[in-house]
Amino acid sequence: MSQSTVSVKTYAFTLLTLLGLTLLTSLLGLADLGRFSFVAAVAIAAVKASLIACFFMHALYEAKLVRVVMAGGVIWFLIMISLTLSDYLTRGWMPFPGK
Amino acid sequence: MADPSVLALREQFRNPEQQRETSTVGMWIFLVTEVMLFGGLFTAFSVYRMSHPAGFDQGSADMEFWLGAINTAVLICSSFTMAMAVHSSETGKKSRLAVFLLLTILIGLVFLVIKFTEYYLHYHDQKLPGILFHDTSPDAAYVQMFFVFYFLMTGLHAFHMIVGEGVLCAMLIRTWLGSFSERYHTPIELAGLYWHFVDTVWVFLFAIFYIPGAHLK
Amino acid sequence: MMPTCLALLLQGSVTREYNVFFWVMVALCGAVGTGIAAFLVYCAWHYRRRSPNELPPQISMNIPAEVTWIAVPALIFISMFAYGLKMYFDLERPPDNSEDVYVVARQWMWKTQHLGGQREIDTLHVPVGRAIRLNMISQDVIHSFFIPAFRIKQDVLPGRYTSIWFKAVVPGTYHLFCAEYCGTEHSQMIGWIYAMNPKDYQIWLQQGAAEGSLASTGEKLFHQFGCSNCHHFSGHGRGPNLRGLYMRPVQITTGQTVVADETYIRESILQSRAKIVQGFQPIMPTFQGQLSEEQVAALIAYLKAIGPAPGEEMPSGPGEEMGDYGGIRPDLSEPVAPATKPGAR
Amino acid sequence: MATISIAEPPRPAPARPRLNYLTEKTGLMSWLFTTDHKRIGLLYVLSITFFFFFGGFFALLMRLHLLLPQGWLFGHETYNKLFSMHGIMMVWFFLIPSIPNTLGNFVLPMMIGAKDLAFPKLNLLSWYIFMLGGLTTLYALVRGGVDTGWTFYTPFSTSYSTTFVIAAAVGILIAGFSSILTGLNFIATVHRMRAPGLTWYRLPIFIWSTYATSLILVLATPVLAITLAMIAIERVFQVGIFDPALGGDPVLFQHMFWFYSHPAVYIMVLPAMAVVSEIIPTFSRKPIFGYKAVAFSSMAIAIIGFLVWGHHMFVAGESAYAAMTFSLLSYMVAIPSAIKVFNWTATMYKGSVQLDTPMLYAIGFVALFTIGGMTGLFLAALGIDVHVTDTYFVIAHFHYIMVGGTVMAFLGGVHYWWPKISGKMYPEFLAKLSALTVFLGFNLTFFPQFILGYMGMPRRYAAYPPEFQVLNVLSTAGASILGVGYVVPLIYLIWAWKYGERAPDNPWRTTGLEWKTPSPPPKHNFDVTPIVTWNAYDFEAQKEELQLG
Repeated sequence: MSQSTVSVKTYAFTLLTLLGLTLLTSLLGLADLGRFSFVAAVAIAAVKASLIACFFMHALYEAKLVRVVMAGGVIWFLIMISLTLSDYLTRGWMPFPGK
Repeated sequence: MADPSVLALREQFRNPEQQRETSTVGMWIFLVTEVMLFGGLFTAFSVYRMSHPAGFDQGSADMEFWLGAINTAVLICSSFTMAMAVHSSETGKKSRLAVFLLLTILIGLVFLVIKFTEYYLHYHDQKLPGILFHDTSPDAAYVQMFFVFYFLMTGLHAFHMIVGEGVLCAMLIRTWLGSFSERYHTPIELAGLYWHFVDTVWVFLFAIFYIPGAHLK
Repeated sequence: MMPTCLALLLQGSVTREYNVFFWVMVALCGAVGTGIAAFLVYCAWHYRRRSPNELPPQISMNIPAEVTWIAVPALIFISMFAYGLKMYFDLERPPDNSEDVYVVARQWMWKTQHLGGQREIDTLHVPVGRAIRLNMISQDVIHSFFIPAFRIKQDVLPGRYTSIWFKAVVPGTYHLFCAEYCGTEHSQMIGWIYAMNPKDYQIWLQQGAAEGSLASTGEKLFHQFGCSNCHHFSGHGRGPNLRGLYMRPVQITTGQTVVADETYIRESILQSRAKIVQGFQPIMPTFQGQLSEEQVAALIAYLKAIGPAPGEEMPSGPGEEMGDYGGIRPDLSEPVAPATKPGAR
Repeated sequence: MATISIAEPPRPAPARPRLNYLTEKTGLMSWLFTTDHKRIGLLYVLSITFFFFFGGFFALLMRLHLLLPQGWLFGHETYNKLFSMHGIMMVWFFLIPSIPNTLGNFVLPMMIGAKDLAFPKLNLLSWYIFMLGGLTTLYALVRGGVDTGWTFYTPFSTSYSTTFVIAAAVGILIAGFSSILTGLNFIATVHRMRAPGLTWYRLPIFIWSTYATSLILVLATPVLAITLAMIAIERVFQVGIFDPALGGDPVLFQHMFWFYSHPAVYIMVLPAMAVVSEIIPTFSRKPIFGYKAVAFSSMAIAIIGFLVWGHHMFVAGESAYAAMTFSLLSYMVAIPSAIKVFNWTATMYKGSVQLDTPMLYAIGFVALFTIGGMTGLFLAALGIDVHVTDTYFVIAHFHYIMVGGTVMAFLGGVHYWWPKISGKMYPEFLAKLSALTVFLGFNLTFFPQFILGYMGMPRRYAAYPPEFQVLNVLSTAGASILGVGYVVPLIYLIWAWKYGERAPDNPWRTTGLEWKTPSPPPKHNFDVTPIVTWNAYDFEAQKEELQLG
């Protein structure tokens, strides 16, 4: 694989986008969004993370197996966090106390 | 000297292509284990944040917001230089590879320096949970919980950064010894994957620690 | 050993239903298990290798067979799940007329408090035929309140009330165990449940020299610790009006609405700034360390005793004995006489 | 590389014995720094045998103590340390590495026609990390042991236990990384190192199940590492992560612990299913019934196994809706196990069954695993679990799966591949006798515990009410028979290693690439990488080669 998988131009473009997003999320942080500031921050972070993965880590250009491994990692984290939170979110839904 | 790519072929692989692909798959699986490692902390953090939002916002307000923002930009730049290092290893430019590796190491050190100044500032404001913690706000207990997770997660991240610095130094030495070429540069790619992953983790840490309470400052 | 097994079959209201479901499952699984074991032995014998070079027919796929032994177990499992769920909800939803008992667990002993004020260590006297609802909390590690005869078990957590209910059917003494490992003397943290006929229970009540019902103890504490300075029943004190607070949805400053169950009341007493009611200042001092778990339980019993949530019709059963709610403060000094209406569900 | 002199005509090599992986290099250094997957497999066999008998000895001491209702052998403190160390030793230092790291390491590369695992040095590193973890836990044991149980529930483990919790937690954390490395190695190997022509549907079921196990190893173990790290940090810095006074929640620890520990029980049982899925077709001389169903049910167990951990916490204070979800999902995960059991029995139907020792262990596994699995159905039903959780019913349930299942399958696998590992045959009659002893001793030990659990005897009790004594005495009697049943194979296998009769390359005359190498195999398994054109367990295609029919 003598020629490079990703051109320098793409790297530079990704860098600028990431720095822009960092600025955006910082400004959003300073503006008081109340309850949504946490959700917005994580959403923007997710976008930045996927940018890094796709371009810097060549995820778009790798074999299908690597993409499956990446997806597996994300899905398993989501399984853990969603089922754990499902216990905490559904507490108190029962008409009687304590459950 | 024989072509480095043939020499480096491990005997259990049939051809260099199979060796490169297997190593990449192995690295990505390792990164998945790191996702689950940090994932456990993110899960615990989100459970406590959900049950004590006020305390965690108060804790987030005590963070050095601008230092965090600068650190994020610094780490993204180090990711960029690392990507350029991988690019130059692919195109066989050894000198440029060494320069970008050196740049990545230095920017990484800048990140660590900023990080430890932040830790010192928290020590100065008596915000070390368990050791020296003083807080007068109504929900001091939950602010302490916030700082427990702050030190746990950013500490683990800093540890990964230090390991990353070591790996990059090793890569720099091997590059200087000339063991990489256009056809064999897998270790550089794997080091790149690891470094970008550590940067991704920091992106999320910045989002959950610094941003939610920034408007309360 | 046999009599205790038989005795096990009848005691708790849940027990009979539990045993039927348990033994139906044993029969079902036993049949499938022995069927498979028998088939294994049959195949091992009937299809034993006749000659060293024997090559049997290489059949290796039968879609209908596969589908049946996926679908049939799935259906059986769903029905097991459904019935298990029904029993679980019966176990978790206490009947309306259940009588509260406060249990405080600490390393290696159980402390139970009746509404009538009686306090017991490692024992619990209950009348037969009355639904008893246990409000339990731990002072240190996780314990678990387990009465095998009544088929009930519930972990007792530090920092949070957990509850379960039971109703004794047959008078007798039954084991009480701690089922969650809690340290060196975990196996000594055991006790006895005395299910008594209502008459014997009355005699036992009189003997217990209780210094007043739990609610009255709570009332004394309410005044002693100055709660009444801010929480007036007329409704315009510095603190929220606590009349009829129990199980009422409360809007707190962060915008969430929380149901005021025992855990909320306890948390508001001990970590008072955790959940501030909408429209009030966080000025309440924390009582962490000043009040023991038993005193907090007494305060909660008092708050529950001074009235159901306004607008809700008066509950039948013990509600009447709690005194009249027409705005005058109920007199709680004499011990509460439990409802002796026969057949109270 | 030996230089070949051109002048000398290539004479046929003299009939000196071929060098195999055991004789190729000798000496301690060649073992301690080997990167040969077969040798690393043997290193693991030695380590886990040591830990198994250590843990087993503790179990025997506990059973002796429980002969009398008030106990007589130990104080309660020591008894608590015994069951904690028994749990820790058996779970992390025997059951989890027992089949993947020993038989898996040995046989997996040979089954897929590879010279070695994808990352041989990583494989050796995994063994060293395992031993480091083991020694750290042994240090904790020697200094005074740990009394929190293998579950480390907070707040007892973090703020009330006065024993060596940090040392034990760090020891297990280190051993966890050895599992991660092995899992990573297996996944990369199975994906990238298969012989040409060996598609996924031609792989033996052993590879499918070991691959599924590796998925769990890689995805679940890091969460254990971070949870135990939080316990250690909370004890060192006295800052309450799970302490209610600081707003922490002890139930959250249980969530994070069981997120790992339930998939961990599938890490323990899936490799056992893998071994049994090899043994039954071989000794029935028939392909496994419903190949795709069995293969996909291994993957289904691995995946759904991650969604069910809440059934350990039905009474621990989780919300009723969460309990309902976890109960339903627990029944879903039971279906693939049912599929496997039915397919194993169907494999034997109309086969040509030879009851050698491995087959005895395999049939024992299927019978006992069925009982273990079905008692799991009891525990998944919310109504029933409330009464029997945290009692001896649960102890019996998971011992039926761990001891009745995984240990039986491990012994079956060791006997099945013993000719390939050592090049010698084990004594058949003595092996059958010890298999029978293990089966009887096991049932006598653990079946009474189902009744004890139903009657309400809680687990982890150093003393119990007198009416449970008769069943406890039966259980202790069973435990001593079981102990004998385990020691006998150790003795005759060591004897057979040296004095056993030489084993042919394919003693069971079965399919499978690992049987196409000489036994014991050379260092690189295959002189020329085989081209695979036949399906797994295809006796028909290899009829001539195996002189069958």
